[in-house]
Order: sequence, then structure tokens, then C-alpha cells
Amino acid sequence: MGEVILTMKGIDKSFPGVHALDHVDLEVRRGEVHALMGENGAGKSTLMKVLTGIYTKDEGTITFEGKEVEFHNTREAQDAGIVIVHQELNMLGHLTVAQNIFFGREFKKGIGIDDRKMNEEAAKLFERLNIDIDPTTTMSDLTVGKQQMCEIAKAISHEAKVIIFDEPSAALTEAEIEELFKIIRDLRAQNLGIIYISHRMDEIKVITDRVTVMRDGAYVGTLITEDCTKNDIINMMVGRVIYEDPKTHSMVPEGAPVVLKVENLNAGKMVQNVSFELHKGEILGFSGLMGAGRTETARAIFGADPKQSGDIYMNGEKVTINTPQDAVNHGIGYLSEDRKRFGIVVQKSVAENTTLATLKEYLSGIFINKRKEEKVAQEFVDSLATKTPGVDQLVVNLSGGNQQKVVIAKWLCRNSDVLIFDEPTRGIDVGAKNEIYKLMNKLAAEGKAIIMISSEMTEILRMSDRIVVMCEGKITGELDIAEATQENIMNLATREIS
Amino acid sequence: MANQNTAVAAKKKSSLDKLGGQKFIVILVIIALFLFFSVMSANFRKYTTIVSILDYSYYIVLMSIGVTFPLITGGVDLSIGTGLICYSLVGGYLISFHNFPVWGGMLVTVLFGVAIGLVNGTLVAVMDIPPFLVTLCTCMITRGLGAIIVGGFGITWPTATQPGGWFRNIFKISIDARTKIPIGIVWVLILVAVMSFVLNHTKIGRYTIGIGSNKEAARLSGVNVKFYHIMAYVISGLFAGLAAIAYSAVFATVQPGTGAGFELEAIGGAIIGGVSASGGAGSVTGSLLGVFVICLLKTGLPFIGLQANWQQIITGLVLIGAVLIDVIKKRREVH
Amino acid sequence: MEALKNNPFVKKVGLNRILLVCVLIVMYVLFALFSPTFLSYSRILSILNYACFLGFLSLGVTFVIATGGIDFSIGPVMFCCALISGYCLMSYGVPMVPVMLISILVGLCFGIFNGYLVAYWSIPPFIVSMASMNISKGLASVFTKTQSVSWPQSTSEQGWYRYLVKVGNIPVGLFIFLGIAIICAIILNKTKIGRYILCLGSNMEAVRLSGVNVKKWQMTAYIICGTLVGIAAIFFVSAYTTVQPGYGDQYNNEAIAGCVMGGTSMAGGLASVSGTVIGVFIIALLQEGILALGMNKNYQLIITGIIVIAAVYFDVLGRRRKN
Amino acid sequence: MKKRFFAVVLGAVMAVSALGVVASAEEVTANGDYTFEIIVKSYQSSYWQAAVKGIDSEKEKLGVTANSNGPNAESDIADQVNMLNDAIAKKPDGIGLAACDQEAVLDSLQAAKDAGIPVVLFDSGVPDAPEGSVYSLIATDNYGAGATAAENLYEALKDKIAAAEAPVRIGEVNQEATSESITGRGLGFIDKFAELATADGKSVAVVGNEYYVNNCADAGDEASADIIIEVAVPAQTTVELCATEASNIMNKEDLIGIFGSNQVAAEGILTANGNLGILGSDPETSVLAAGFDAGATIKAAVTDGTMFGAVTQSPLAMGITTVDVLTKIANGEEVEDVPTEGYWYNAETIDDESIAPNLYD
Repeated sequence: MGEVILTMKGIDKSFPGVHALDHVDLEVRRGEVHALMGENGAGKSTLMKVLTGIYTKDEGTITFEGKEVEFHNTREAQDAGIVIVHQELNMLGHLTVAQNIFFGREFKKGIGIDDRKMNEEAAKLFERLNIDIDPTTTMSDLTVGKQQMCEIAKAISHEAKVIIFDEPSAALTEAEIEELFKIIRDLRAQNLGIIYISHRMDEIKVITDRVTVMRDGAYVGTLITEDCTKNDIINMMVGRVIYEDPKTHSMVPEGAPVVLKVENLNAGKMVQNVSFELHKGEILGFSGLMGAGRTETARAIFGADPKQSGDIYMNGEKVTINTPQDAVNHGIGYLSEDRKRFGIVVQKSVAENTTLATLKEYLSGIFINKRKEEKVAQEFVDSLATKTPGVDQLVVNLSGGNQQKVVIAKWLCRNSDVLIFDEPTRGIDVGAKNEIYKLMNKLAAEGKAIIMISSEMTEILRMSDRIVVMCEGKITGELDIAEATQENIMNLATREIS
Repeated sequence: MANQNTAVAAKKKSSLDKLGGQKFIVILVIIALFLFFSVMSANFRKYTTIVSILDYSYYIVLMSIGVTFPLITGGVDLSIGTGLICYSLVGGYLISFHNFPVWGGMLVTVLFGVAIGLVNGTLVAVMDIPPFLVTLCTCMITRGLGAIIVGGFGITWPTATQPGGWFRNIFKISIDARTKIPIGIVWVLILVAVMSFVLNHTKIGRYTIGIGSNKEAARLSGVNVKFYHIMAYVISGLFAGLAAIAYSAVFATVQPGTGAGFELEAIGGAIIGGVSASGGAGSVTGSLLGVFVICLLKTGLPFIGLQANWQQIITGLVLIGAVLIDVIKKRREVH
Repeated sequence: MEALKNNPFVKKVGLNRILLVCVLIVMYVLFALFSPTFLSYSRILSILNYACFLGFLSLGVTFVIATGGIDFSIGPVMFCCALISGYCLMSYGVPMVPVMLISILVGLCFGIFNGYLVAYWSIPPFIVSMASMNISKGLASVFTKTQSVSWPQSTSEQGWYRYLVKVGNIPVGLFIFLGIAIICAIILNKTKIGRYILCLGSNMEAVRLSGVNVKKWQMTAYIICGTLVGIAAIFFVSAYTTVQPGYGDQYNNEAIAGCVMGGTSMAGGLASVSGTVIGVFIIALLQEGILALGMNKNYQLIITGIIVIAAVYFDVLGRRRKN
Repeated sequence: MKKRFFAVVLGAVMAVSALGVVASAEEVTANGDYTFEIIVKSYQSSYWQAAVKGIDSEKEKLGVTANSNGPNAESDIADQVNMLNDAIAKKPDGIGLAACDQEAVLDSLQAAKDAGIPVVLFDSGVPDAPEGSVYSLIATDNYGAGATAAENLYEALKDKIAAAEAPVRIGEVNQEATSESITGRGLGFIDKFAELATADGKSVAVVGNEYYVNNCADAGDEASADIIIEVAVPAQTTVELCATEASNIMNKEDLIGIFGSNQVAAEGILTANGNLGILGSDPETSVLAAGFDAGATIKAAVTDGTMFGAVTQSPLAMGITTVDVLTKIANGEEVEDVPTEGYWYNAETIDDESIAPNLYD
């Protein structure tokens, strides 16, 4: 480890309703791999966005190579030598690898672009990184892993001094991760500063030198990786032990009937041999890290994506679900993690969204009975305490929590027996979260069966009667709430590198 | 480990793709059509017929070279057809009534095209108006404008024997009354080569593809997306201007109020040639080949004695067929 | 301005629509000022002649644009409907009522064809339009042997169909058009069909995940459009009697312009039947007004183009401000 | 008195009077400040622009107001009906109309009659016009004009036909098969040609487009005919499709003559000839082409002998006559129908005083 190259001090950033970063500190040295850890939503990505100029900070200082800096866009950060390898790929699928790497700063030859030189340079880069990719391949023909490698190559080609890896291993295979680590070690040897964001505890141990842990937008502490154990880090990450009325035991009555049974469900690589049962009145938590295959499982059950094999039983009867229509007809409702894209129709009113799945019931002859529709929507607005000026308000004007309530109302309206909540409180502020929790408990008490996918440990522990943990597309464990702790969940959710 | 399943190497290319994909099919179709018409009609086999087919295809080919660029950005340019007539009218009007030299008229023709392209591009890229609507409106506007400027008359560019008639030799050199060399095909091929180079080996082309592929990613790479977005429409306008010259050189009189529908032949050709309707993918050579399919159908069907109107029906079906190939291919990839 | 925006009446009717009506009135007044004969009743009848069939086209395409699609085969398809049904009438002696049904049926078939290709084969609407434009022109020419078809005159036995547009000086066509526009508004705003069409235009995936058969409803929009185009054909011939094969393109632009001017968003999800009706009247008024000022059609093309760009730009600006 | 005219008008009126187009040489004077609305078939074609020119010059001479307008294309029937209604609404002293469609304008003619506005039809008649609505018809005899082309072409080809051992072919390219003027010319050519040939003992067959085959006087039998008249109509009225249809016919070895029935069709033939080079003025060595209308291209082709000759109508004179007749009606004078016809011109006569003014660019 060399001298300090980058210091972030007292970084503060608020968004309307959310205090995203609360005076966070971070220090990176040359020739070190610095892990940045924290649960989902701890503020890691926000911090990196502040660093690379995507967000402007409210307070604090960034010192880079001894000078105080402030970047206004990624370009400025890149030019200074700070580059980020994004979690979601920013690639241009129709162009070749080399063209992607040098997009926006092509080599010129006369009036044209010197593709040969770009290919050579890209090949050199890959050589330096020991990656076996043909620079002339079209980007969309590569696997996700290879595309990630290209992103890394692109980052390095910027004469970077600090490279940020944002969950680089999420989509990679075993062998690719090995390759990635080799690259990272090479870069470290070349005296670059590396920030490594990951959820995979074991990777942290293997590759990083120091670990900075964040929690709820605040800085928790920095450890030397060698000197700490996995449990130390987990404890720092989940440090908060106090949360409102956690469940200590399952609220499901003995002998509650099985409502939904899934057997050997397979859908792509993210859903492999998934089997579980869901009881009446139960909240079944689905825990796991990002990319564990929980959403994919839910979508496969719901018929939103095609599945290869597997049986689904509703109330003991085998059912065929190929489309969301089938699922809805069998009484399953799905609340997507991405409300704006998959949940609500933003340009339509609260009432219209509420009845979207049950429109048939509001028809008088061929007409939609608006009065009835509005009355029902109003009932749900009241019972869910949705804050809206009226049921004719466009959903786009509501806050995240209230939008979520509208989606919940949509499925309650349908009287679904099984509700799949995918990240029910993502992007929702604390007050509204509690309301959603109360609501879910009430629904369970009324006999609905709920699957709750959540990346927030506290949420899982607070809400679930039983917890299924997934990792890499497989169920790695099932815990009763009584025996579940953050540590043993995290253990199941993280994978040992073999 | 489970993850090894995912370690499939690069997606396997189908054997079709190795041969050049859709372009390969289109070449086969062109050959098949040509052979079919040649067998069915003795007159079709003649050299003069081939010269004629080329004559009548230049302006559509040129338009389709240009419109390939907006199409690749994920947009469209519907103004090129009526625009072509408008530019040609104005250029010819200046030559005939204001004593412009022929080269001057040609220059105005092309510059007018560039100007309309600039307007289209600005409205699309800077003002964020959907390309379909923008160019639909400029389609109407150029249609009206051309007629108003020239006062409603059909305009004849100088005929071959008149002074200034040299420009008609740009596309066809006459040895004698019966022997013509379709030199235009050489220029068209050169332009195709140049624009292929522009599309594949210059910043303009690279960023055009980038905009069509993932506009946001292109912007985040620090590219002046708006400028290059405008450029795509300027190129389209430029080639509509060049097509106007080709049209004036081949045909006798340019009538105001015509031209609507030319753009669909050019766009249809580009799409048959493999330009993706959603942007990102496409090639200038593909567009060239696609236009030849349309032109062959248009000129070939009368020769085999088929009622002329079947040509439109067949063209419509060919278009759907071409896109269907693309749709089916994409579906296969998803599964 | 703020006060105006918050006025309950303005809120209910929508600022854009009020502005549109104002544009309509201002245009009318301007034309009347510059052309003294513009206020005559016969001129209004003439405007209505044009507004009627164009209105049906525009209503039809409103449904398609509401799904986020486009159909610019409507003009040629309208001519195809009028030609095929008219040919049946004049050459095969089919009685008038079945002939009208044939016209609507032909439109319906094109609607099914377009809708099926768009919804079930995922072919972009733009290309489907291009194809069915060619096919409708070719089909009409083949069917009528490239002949224009003149429907019967009012005085002939079958001429009663011309009363659909006007009886004496009573613009019956206007009432029928407004009647059907109201039905369309009801379909769009008060029935399941309209609800699903608007919602899927706004967010198709969310609607699909609500368990709705989105393909079916997407196709339905095209079918409604086709049906209205078939009706438009009847009103076209009852105003103008003669149709020629191979034409009709110009009406696409005007119908789409009317619809977009009325506030229907090309991005889908937002559509207003009343806006479309006003937009169509603006276009018909413009066409008549330009004539009254002694200018030719070319000026109308240019002015329409500019108005549409302006209308859409205000829409874009409004949305930008919201975001 | 004629010296007062513009040069163009001078020639036109000379031509007109020489051929007896204007019923009498009497001078027309306007007895009031009249306003006329005149609607042509298409505002965007040279032929109609020439008519508008005639209207404009005559209205200045007479000191009346005549507003001319027209749809963008002859196919825009609905637009023309709207223009007509607009004209009626303006309550002019008279309306001049060249109807795009015979049927579509009937209601409006009735309305004009009801409003007491006299209508003068020019170029094309409206056979079913309401009684009393149309005061005068300044009609072009399209059928006759087509026949004129046939007469001249037959005259030149007569010997070749008589000497021919194998069947010979005459081509005809028509822009479309819908409008009255084009079909009139097309059928006029076919019928006259057949009539002349039959008189000389030759049998004639008509093949090609169904409309012309079904509507000509006698379609004959292709297998036994000495002369085959082949009629082509393109899918759309664009020049390149006309040219394609023309090349298809012109590629046939037995072709001896070809007729294009309007400017677009005639130019299509010339465009096709650009590659084939078979047209000329000598029936022994080349194919003879007859055109229709004028325009720079056709004029140049006639002058240099590529095109054997062409028929022109006199849009300029027609425009002048229309204004004259309208003025007379407004004066309260009696008017009659005025027939006009087509004139044949070729390389020799193209510069004649009686012809040149009728040839527009």
C-alpha cells in the first residue's frame, strides 16, 4: 500500500425525503483494493455517484492526488483518472468490443476512424489484463461476463488512477471471477487505487486489503481485511439490532393449509430446482443478495417469464400458469420491485390503477361503472391510508409509498389468495414503510398467503414467519423465524468460493 | 458448479449470419427475381432494359442511402420523397427562369436538401419532437413549398441537346442513339462505398449507431449526442438533394405535387436490406440491395404481363416478409 | 396564469382543449374578417363535408395512436373500402345497405390484418402501415380493374345514402359524426376496451402483469380503427361520390395531424376524442379558409405542418416541465 | 385592334379565330365590375397553368376580376368539390369550371343553380349536370383529339402497314384508366386507327388494359389481326412507371408506332427511348411516336424529329374564351357551347403562328 490518493471527507447528500449520505468518510491508497460494504441501500452507490460527478454533494470535500476536486460529470472524473465499472452495463450492443471501449474518443486516421489501431490497442489492453476476447466481436454476441470484462478494459483504457468496481462479480461465473481477481491483483501491482463494492463476503477476504462498511447512509468504520473475520464485517453491516417489533415466532396457526406449492421450478440460470410451500396466513420471506434469483423465481411463478419445467399447485391442485393471466385467474398477485415499469400505469388515476386487474367486476353492461370503481378505490384509499387528494389523481403525482399502496389495492381488489411482494418498501420512506408492514401483517392475519422478497435484513426479520434464502438461483436454506438471525441468513446468502 | 452452465462461450452464430445474414438472403432474392424475369420475358433480358431499371432506381437508391442514417438512430425521415421534388423544382426553376448555370442549380438543389435536413434534425434532436411527426410535417411543408416557389408549373431541367444538357450525361453516357453506358451506377456505387465508410469508419457513423443502440450510454460517454443526431438527418437531406439531381437528370419534367410515396420505397428498401426498424443495426450496402428488390419488382412485373397493380400487393408482402425474418430471429435468440 | 390553471372549469375541461377551441374560434374570426363571404351557411356545410369523413379517419387513428402505435394506411384503405363496395354496388348490383356493410367489412379486415401483425407477430406498426398501404392500393386497383368508381347520384334510386352527409341544408353528417365521436369517447373513457387500450399504451408491461391479455386489446385498437375507416369511406362517397384507385395518401397526414393536434400523444397512453374532433375541425376550417382567402392548397399544407409541429412542441415542453 | 394585345395573347386569339374556335370575332366588353371564380383541374400542371395564364391576360384586358384556383392534382376530387363550394359561397357573377370528375360536382352545380350563379364548363363536360345550371360548355373533344393523333400516325404508317407481311404492333401508353379526358383520348386513338385500317382492308385487335379493350369499338381477335394495338396503363401515374410500361412495349420487334395520351405518358415514351433509341420520323427505319400536350421536352423531341408529332389542345385560348363567355353571360348576352379541338403539330408546323402559342413549356 502506498500513499493516499483519494480522500472523501464528511460527504453529505439528501434527496427529497431521504438522507442518503450522512457525513461519510472514505480513504483510498495507491496499490490497495478497498472494499466498500453495506446492505442494499446503505448508500454505497450514492457515494460512488457523488465521487464520479453524477450527483453533486451537499457537503464535504473530495481530495484527489492532494488537490481538492469537484467533478460535474463522469467525463471530468474520467479525465482526472477516476473511472467506474458499472453494475448495469452501459454497452452499445451493435458495435464491436473495441468500438465500445473507445466510444467517444476514437483514434483518427485522416477523416476516418482508425479501427485497426483501436483493435490493436484493445488487444493490448486485453493482453495486459490477460483476457481472451477478440476485439472485433460484436458486443451483443458476448456473454454478460465477457461484457463485464470489456467494461473493465474500457475503464482501464482511461489511464485510470482509481477504479471503482460496482458489484463486478454479480453476473460472473466461477472462472470469470478468478480471471477478474487476477486482473485486479495486476492493477493493484500497477499502483492503482481500487474501490471494490461487493456483497460476497468471501471475495472480500480474498481480494481486498481494507474494508469500509456503511450502514443506512452513514460511515460505520474501516478495517484491515487480514485482521478481521467475516463475522466482524457482518456485525458491522447489520449492526443495528433494534428494530420495531420483530417477529420472534411464526404467527401462522398450526396446521394451516398449504396454499401454494412449487416443485422443481426451473427458469433460466437464475431459477434452478426451486421448491417450497406457502401456507395460508403466512408471510414467507425470500432473502438473498442481489441477483440471487428471487425476482426471477417470482416472475416465473407468476407466468411473466417462460419457465422450462416445474409444477405449481394451488390449494393442492396442480395448475398451469403460462401467462400472468393464468396466474391472476388462479388468485396470485405480483407486486413488482420496479413499480414504475411493471406495477403502475403512471399516467392513469388512482382509481383506474386500482381496478386494472379486476375491471370485469366494475362493468355495468358494457360501461365501466365509474361510481362503483371510485367508491371501491376510495375504500382502499381509506383502508390503506393512501395519501392522495382524490381517487382521480394521476398516480404519477403520488409518492413512492402511496404508489405502492395503489398497487397493493389493485391486488386486494382482485382478492388474490397469494400475494408476491417484491421489495415492497424499496424507495419508500420510513413512515410509509411501517404502514406497509402493518398492512401486510393485517393481510396475513386475514388469511392471505404472502411471499415477500426483500434485500433488507431488518425487513425480513421483522416480517417473515419463515425465511427462504436463495443464492445463485438456488434455495440454500429455509429458516423458521425463531431460529433466524442476521448472521445465519447472511451465511446462507453468501457463497463460499470453492 | 451450477454456474458453469452459464459459462457458455460467445453465442453461437447461425450459419446464416456467417454468410452475411439478411443481406445474403436479399442477394439470393435479387438473383432469383432477375433470373425469373429473364426466363419469363425475352425483352427483360435486353441490355437496354437493364439500363432502364438502373435509370429508374438511382433516385430511390440515393434516398435510401441517406435515410439509412435516421433509421439507424431509431428515427425515420418521411420528408425525402416530397422533398426530392421540391429541391428539384427549385433548382430547375433557378436554371430555367433565373439564368442560373446548371451547376449552380444543382448546388442549390443539394443545399436546399441539407437545409431541410437541418430543420428536421434540430426539431428531432434539440426539441425532442418525435421523428415521425417532424418529418410528416416537413413532408407536407416541402410539398407545398416547392409548388409555391415555382408558381405551380412543371419544371424541365435542360434537355440533353440544350445548353447545360451535359448534366444528363452524369448518369448516362450516350455513345449513339442506341448505345448508352449507365455510368450512374458507378457514381452510386462510389457513394455507397463512401457512405459505408462514413457509417462504419467515421465518428458520424459510429455515433449514429451509438444513438440508435443506446442513446443514454452514448451520452454518458461524453459524445455530443444532439449534434450527431442532427447530422443523421442532414445526411438524409443531403442525399435527398442528390436524389433530386438524379431524378431531374433521368426524367423529363418535374411536376409539383408529386413525390409522396418515393420515401416509402426508399425506406422499404432499407428495411428489406436489414436496417432494424428499432434502430442500431443496418448497412448502406444492405439498403442498396433492398432497393434493388423493390425496383426489380416494380420494373419487372410489367414485363411478365402481370397486371401492374399486383406489384403493389407483392411489394407489401415482401416488406412484411423481410421484417418477419428479423422478428423470428430475435425470438429465437430470446429463447 | 396559475389562477387560470386552477380554475375548476379549466381543470375539468383541460387547458389544452380550451386553447384549441380558442384557436378554432380565432381562426374562424380571422377568416371571416379577411373574407366577407366566409360567414355564409353554405360554407359551413362545405367545411362539414370535409370534416365528416376526415373525422372518422382521425377518430380511428386516435385509438391506434393511443396504444403507442401508428397507422398511416388509413387514407388508401378508406379508398379501398369505397372502391370495393362501390364496385359491388355499380357492377354487381348489390343493394345499398349490404354495400355499406361491405365497406365497413373491408375496413375491418384491414384492421384485423394490421392489428394481428402488430400485436401477435410483433412487426413494428410503421412497417405494417407501409405494407397495408401498398396492399390496399393494389387490391383496390385489381378489384376495380383500375377504374374509378362513381357512386350513384342523389336523384337516383339508390341515392338516399347521400342523405348521410346532408339532407337539404341540414348537416346530418355532422350529427352522425358527433354521435359516433361520442360513442368513441365512451368506448375510450368508459369501457373496458378503452381503459385497456389507454393503459397498455402507457405501460404495456404493467398491464400484462396485471393479468390482462394485452395482445388482444392492442389488436382491438386496430380493429376499431379499421371499422371507422370503413365508415369514413361511406361518408367520403356520400360527400364526393367518386373515388379513384391508387390514391388517398394525403388524408393520412391530415387525419394524423388532426389527432395529434388534439392532444393525443404519439408516445401512447394519452388520447382525447374531443381533442381529435376539435383538431379535425381546425384542419377542415383551415382548408376552407385558405380557399376563401384565394390561396391554393399548398399554403394549407405548409400551415398545417407548422401548426402540428407547434402543437406537439408545446406538449413536449409541458411534459419536460413536469419532469 | 389586335395590335393592342400582348404578343402571346395575340397569337392565341389568332389561332383561335383562325380555327373558328370563338364563335364570332366580335369584341367582348365588360359592362360592369364583374367577379368570376374559375377552377381548373389541377393547379400544378403546365397545361392548366397555361389556361390560368390565358384567364389572367384576358381578365386584365376586360377589366374584370377572375380568381383561379385548383386542387394539387387531378385526382384530388374532394378538394375540387370544396373549391367549387367555396366559389359558390363567394357569390361571384359566374363560375368557370374544369371538373375533375363528372359525378362529384353534380350537387355543387345544383347549388350554384339554386344560388343563381351561372356556370361555364371548360375542358370537360358534365353530361348529367342539372338542367339550366351550365350556360356554356367550352369543351375539348378529347375523343376527337385522340382521333387526330390516329389520323396523322396512320397516314405516315399507311404504306408500311400495307406492305407488312407479318402483323404489326401499335402501342398506346395511358397514364390511367379513370379520368374522362385520358380515356377519351385513348379510345379516340384506338377507334380511329382501327377505322382507318379496316377501311384499308386490315384487321385490328386491341390488347392490354382491360378498360380500353372492353370499351373500344371492336377489340378484334389477336390471333388473326394484321394490326395489334397494345394499351398499357401503369400501376401509378408516376413517370418512371409510364416509362417502364413504354419500354416493355417498345422492346417488341413488331412495333411500328406508339402513342402517349398526355404529357406524362408521352414523356415516359421519350424517357424509355433514351435507352432504346428506336424512335424517329422515318417510318421505314424507326418507330413513330405520337405525343400529347406540350412541355419543353416534348417540344424539343418534336423539333429534332425523335417524336413524329403530337396533339396539343389550346389551354391558353380556352382560358381566354372562358373569361369572354363568362363576361358575356354577366352582360346578359346569349351564349352557346364553344367546341375546341386538338391540333396536330410536327417538326414542320411547330413554329407556325397557329400552333406555337398553344405550346407551353
